[in-house]
Amino acid sequence: MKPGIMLIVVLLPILGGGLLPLLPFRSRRQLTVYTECVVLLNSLLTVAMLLYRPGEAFVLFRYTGNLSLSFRLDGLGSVFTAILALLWPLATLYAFEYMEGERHERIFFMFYTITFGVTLGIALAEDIVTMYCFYEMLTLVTLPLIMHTLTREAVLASRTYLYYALGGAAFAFMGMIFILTYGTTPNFVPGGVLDPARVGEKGDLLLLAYVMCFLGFSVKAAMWPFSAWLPKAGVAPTPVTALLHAVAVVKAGAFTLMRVTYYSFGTGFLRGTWAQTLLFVPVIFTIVYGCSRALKETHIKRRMAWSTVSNLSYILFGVVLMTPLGLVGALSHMIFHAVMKICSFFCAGAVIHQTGREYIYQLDGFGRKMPKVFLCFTVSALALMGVPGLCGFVSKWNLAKAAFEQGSPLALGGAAALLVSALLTAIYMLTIVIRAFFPGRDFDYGTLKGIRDPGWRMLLPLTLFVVAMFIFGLFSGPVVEALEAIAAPMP
Amino acid sequence: MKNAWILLPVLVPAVTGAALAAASFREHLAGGNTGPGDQKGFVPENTRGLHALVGTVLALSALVAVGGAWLWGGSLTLFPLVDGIPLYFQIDDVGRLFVTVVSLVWLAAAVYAFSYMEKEGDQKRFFGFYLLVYAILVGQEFAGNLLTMYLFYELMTLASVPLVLHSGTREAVMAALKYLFYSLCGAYLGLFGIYTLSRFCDTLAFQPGGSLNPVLAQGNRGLLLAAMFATVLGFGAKAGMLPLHGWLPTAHPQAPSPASAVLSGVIVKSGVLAILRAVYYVAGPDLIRGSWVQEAWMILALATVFMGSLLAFREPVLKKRLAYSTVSQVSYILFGLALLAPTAMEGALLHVVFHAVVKCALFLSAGVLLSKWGITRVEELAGLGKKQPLLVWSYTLASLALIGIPPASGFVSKWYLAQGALESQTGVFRYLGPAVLLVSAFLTAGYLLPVTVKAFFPGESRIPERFGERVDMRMLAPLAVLALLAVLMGLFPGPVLELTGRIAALAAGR
Amino acid sequence: MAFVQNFPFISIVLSLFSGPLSSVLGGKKAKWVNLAVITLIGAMSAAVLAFVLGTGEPYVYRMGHFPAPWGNEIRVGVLEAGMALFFCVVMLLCMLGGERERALELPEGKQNLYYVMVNLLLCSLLALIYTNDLFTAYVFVEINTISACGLIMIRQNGRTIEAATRYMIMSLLGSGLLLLGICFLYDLTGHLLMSNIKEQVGLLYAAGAYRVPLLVALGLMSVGLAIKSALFPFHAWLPDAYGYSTLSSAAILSSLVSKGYIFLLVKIFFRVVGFEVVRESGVLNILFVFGLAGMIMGSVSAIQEKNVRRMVAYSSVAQIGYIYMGFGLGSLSGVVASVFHVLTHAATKSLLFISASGLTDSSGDSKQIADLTGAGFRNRLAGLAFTVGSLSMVGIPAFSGFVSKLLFAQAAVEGSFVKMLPALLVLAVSTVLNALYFMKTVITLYTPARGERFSGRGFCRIGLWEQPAKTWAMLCLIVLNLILGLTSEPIIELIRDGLAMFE
Amino acid sequence: MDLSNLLSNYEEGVAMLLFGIGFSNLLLHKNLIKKIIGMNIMDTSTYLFLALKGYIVGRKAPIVTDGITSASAYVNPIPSGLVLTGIVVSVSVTALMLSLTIRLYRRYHTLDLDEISTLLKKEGK
Repeated sequence: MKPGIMLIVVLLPILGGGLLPLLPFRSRRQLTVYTECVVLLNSLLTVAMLLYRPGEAFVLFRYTGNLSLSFRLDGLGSVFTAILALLWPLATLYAFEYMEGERHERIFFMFYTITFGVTLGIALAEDIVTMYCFYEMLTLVTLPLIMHTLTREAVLASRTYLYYALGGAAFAFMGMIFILTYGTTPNFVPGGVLDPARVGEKGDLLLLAYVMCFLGFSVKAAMWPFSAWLPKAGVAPTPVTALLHAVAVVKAGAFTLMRVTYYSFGTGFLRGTWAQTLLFVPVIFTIVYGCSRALKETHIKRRMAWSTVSNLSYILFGVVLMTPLGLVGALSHMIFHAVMKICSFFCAGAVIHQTGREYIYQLDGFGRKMPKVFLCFTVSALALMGVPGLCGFVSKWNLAKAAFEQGSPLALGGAAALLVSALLTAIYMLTIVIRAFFPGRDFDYGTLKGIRDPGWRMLLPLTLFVVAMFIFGLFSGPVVEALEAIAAPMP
Repeated sequence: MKNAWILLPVLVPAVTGAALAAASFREHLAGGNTGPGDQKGFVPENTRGLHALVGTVLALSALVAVGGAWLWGGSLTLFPLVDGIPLYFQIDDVGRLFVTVVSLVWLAAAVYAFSYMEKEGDQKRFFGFYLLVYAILVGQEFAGNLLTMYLFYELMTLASVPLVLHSGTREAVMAALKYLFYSLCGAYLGLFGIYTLSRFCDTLAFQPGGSLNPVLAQGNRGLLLAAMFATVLGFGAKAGMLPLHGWLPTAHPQAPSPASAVLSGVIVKSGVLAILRAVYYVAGPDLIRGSWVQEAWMILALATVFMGSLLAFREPVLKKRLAYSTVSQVSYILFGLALLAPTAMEGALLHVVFHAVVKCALFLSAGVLLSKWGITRVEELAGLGKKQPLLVWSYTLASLALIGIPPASGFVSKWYLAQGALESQTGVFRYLGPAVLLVSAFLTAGYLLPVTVKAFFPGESRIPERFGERVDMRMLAPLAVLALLAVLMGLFPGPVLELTGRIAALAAGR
Repeated sequence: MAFVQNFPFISIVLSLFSGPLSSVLGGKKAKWVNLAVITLIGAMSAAVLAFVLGTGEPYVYRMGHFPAPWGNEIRVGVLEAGMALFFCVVMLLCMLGGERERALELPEGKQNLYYVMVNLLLCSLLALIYTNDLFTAYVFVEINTISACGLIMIRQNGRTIEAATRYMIMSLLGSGLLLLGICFLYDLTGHLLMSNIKEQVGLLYAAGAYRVPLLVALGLMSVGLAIKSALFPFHAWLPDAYGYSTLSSAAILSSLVSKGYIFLLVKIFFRVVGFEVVRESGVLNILFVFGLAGMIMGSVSAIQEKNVRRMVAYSSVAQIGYIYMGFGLGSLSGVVASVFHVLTHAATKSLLFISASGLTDSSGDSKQIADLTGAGFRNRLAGLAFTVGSLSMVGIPAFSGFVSKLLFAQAAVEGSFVKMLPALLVLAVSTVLNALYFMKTVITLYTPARGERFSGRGFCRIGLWEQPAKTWAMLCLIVLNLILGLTSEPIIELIRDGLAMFE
Repeated sequence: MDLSNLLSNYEEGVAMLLFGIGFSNLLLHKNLIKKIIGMNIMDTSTYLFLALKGYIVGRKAPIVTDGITSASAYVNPIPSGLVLTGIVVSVSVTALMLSLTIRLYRRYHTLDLDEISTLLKKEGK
């Protein structure tokens, strides 16, 4: 397959979205149909691209000197691409029902579609410069989505988000510069590109650069102490929070970290250094911290957001293990968490959309009124807890396996932290479930009159996600093997 | 696929149970009132049909499970669950022992429940989850490797929650949550152990004496011991061992009596089973023999034994009292396992059997008192014995068995436990253990017998008329059977002894 | 000698004499003359650039064909021609963008005087770019100052006059130092033509004689020019001057005037003293430190600023800091980065000023950022332009700011360890600060103005073509930004060649 | 260091001294007029310096009289030229400064820049 396809899948949503406000839609229906078509078509193209992989790179154009804007589809990238291609159409479908009656939908769907392309750009970037460019763009195109309601707190949230993201990017930029200067090539090469000759005695300096870079990119991955923006951003419409803040944006952060760690600086150079030790600390801390904050939180979406914070640190934990197994663990959690979290977010969104209730203490007895939604929610809760047979367990298993194989005390501590957070997850997820299904004998269902399940456009994605959770949980073999194949070339 | 029959006793009740639960849920959606129209599938409307269905399914699957376990045995490998470790069933003596006990108790409790639950209402949900839990337990007992066992262990936790909060009152829900979180906390501690073992053992599949890889284990003993301690602690939570015992006295009394009977009688044993499997069949007893883990374990077990009986002694409410006694009794078993000696292990296994039967009987009788006359406290039943001799006698027999008065069954197991303790090379515990057991036996007598005494010798307090009403046979019969069994097994412990001896010799033999 | 080679001289003379000419013309005519002149000069510079690129080597143009050391020379290389062209373009766009404001704000009779000033300014800029004679440079620095001062104060209100005064004082200090420095150099070398001075300095330096006076001279000149181009501690006059003078003045001042001095400084480094000597001397370190301080302090004061024009003005303080930081790195790549940033800043700052005025127009002429709420919806193009400018300043890829940030950072990493870390850290921090105030404004622009505190503010929508001149200016500047951002490679090559030709 | 060096060309010393005085006046004085005076002192000192550089002892001003034509008879003319140019510049600048000062004085009736700034802040424009 021609490499040009990569440019197409990146540009199609961007252009298609950009056209949205210009096209003369006569009805909302046409708008939705058009959007879905664009997204779906692009997903199909992407899947096709994944099946017939374009071998060589596609150079868009050259910046100064050896810096170029170019795409290339490699293992890691295809994982992320696959996640996006599979989740986006569903999320869009969901968004149609959710956004009914919201103001300026066109703008919303425009940026929603554009974001698809930009995120794909991150996934397909061949070198660190391209990735950085799309990373910055992602910040910008998601901003209007967060601001969408244009209420005061939305604006404040978007500001916070912007400051955090751009600030992080500034530091990541420094790390990038070091790669450009001390690396043999800006491209991503398994095992890293650092040129020992150029590094010489400057090892510590480069480690410092790596730490800066890691912290910078980890802002989008909402690692403590840079995690505050994520729950704030929960003011956005749910499709946004779900897709962007549980899948696209934060995963983009994690993805970039994998790139930087495994493909640019190289684990061979980093493993066992003070940088690794240093980075373990915030990661492990975040794993627990996120859960405990989620426990405190009573706003349902913010609770989900905090749980995202902790779950992302699972991924980062896999990353800082800096072993092939660690990468496998990180990747598997990246995939599975995407499914689980988007499902739970959508359930929350369904509740908010149907009833406008946003706080957990308002959910008593919903299990009877919105059974389908809450069954899906229960499944995702169990998956997040890591009940065996659901996908959450598999990724946790892989992470723990990697931790034990790495064997350092901190790694083991991380494994323990995983379990602690699993328990906390159980608490903050199951309390919701129990509330919903067992409000107590004396509960008066009259207060919930007229509440019912949402329409098929919301339920279809949920169902698919639930099925996916079971399938991944029971037959994780092929997936994990594929991931191992990706991680194989790592030293 | 060879030995596919193993799936039958797991799947059939599971499916039926799920269907029942779904049906009850559908009633919920309809807001409780179920017209004849909105019922689909084979789930019957009237309670009689429901009971018939449950009874047959339970009986059949129990038959298949026990019969199959004894006659055919064998192993069955399904798809790999996570990195190459398959969902794997394998039937060995331990499985046989446990599955027999479970099925027995479950059937008895079921018969009892048919009558009992008519007052409670929402029987579909109850029996649905009742079957579900049974299926899961069978799965856990047939499990052939640690991962499979863990899978069923955690599922069992989740599935048994609705049994606890059946009444749906606020307290019940809170109790259920407490139960859930304690067990999950334990489960995750255990999971840590499983992670470790999966790294340092050749396989997670069960084999007597364990499969620890000495090469890998080299230099990692500290880690391994810590992991083992976590495992014991974690799975100990389900068995109500210190320090994670808190849920038990809260949850058991809240559940409807048949549920609490099986909870106390059987489900706590699944914690025991988990520890047994992890220690004796994966890590191997040699790993922790003589280490700080063993000592800590024994200390915890003994402390639990003592504390449990003490609390039971101080507890006026009958069901709570029985719950506390479960706490202490199950720790007998754990102590027996902790000694890591064949005799002691044998005693432990015996106590698994006996305690299951006895405690079930006790809870059932308590249930009768509760549902029939609303009696919760001991003082209220003065003179019952005059009117309800069968009930009180079976209660008495059961308690005698639990106290361990020869020739009742409890005596045998405790004898083995004490002997095992004395034989074992565990220093001070050789004497401390038996002493504590003895003390707690006295305490047991102290908190169980007063019921009998009050029942038969009311003193001058007049006997309420309502004690005269006859009790439904479906309640009394299983009670009586269990009580009788408790005694008989004491008189003729031969077959059981032979089985446990075989297990112990294989697993704990030096 | 090709005819093209006369163009530099011709353009200087042309701009010089178009000044007096437009002083006798009426405002309208003067405007057209001025625009025509700028365009013409731009075209000529383009021709010269093409020519020099063709020959590939600089040439010297003797005025009146007196040989050195008596005659006065013009020296044209790639960089000079390129700069001239760029300055013309930017100036043209600034004049276009500020047209409406000039018509509104300037007293009727004074219109043509404004163009006199602009022409003089252009002339002096060209002279600064082209001249090969140090004393000539000094003279034109003064002319530059005077005309700039005129541009500030021609809009008669207290602020501007005060600003003009402060500006004069500062730049007089600067020029005093510069002059003294030049005198020292003359004393040491006996020459005023840059090339000759350089020979002599080379000899002196080789001989190791007069190290201290040489250092003093260099220091005097650098500090003088730094003061004149509003390096951090000497920026007091800048916010008022940019904030309250008429639009085109602000745009031109911020994007061109200070750049003229900076360019002269580059020439002094390379053509007069020789970069090695400069590097040996500690002067660069001083510039480095002040540059870093400026990067931070400028942004900090910008963050506290409520008035959008002043905010943009303060951000230029930070940007000047960037440029001097680049010099301070003391490597060729550092200078390249700085020169590129000169272009970036010129293109972006003028864009920001013009679009800001477009936004204020749609917000009832209030310059308070708070009142700009929702202005992005009222005046879409201006909103877009301001966004582009802000993104470029923050250094988002695809805009010019990103490239210069990249160049700075790379230069820093190549440089010595001592300077690397502070440079990188400050670069990152100042990026964050830029994001803080620019992005805050952008978000304000796109926050709808609800609630009564916005009612009756004279908000009005401004369509795309209501102010065609401004629209064109903004469009062109946006394009210029994108060109700098996307096709930066040839430009950077050009800068490298130009600096090579300086040697 | 030995002072002989300094003594031998004390004129330069004087020039530098003047420059310093002028510079500090221009920088530090509040009063605008004094600032302007300082500026003039500063410039003048520079011209003095230049002139000194051009002067060669025992030679004449470069004006051709009674037929002496060899350049060796005259002092270096270039500095004088520069001084002339410089004077022109400084005159114009001074004029500009004075005009500014007058405007300011008319508006605010003071010559103190800082006062003016505070007044402006009060005006709030």
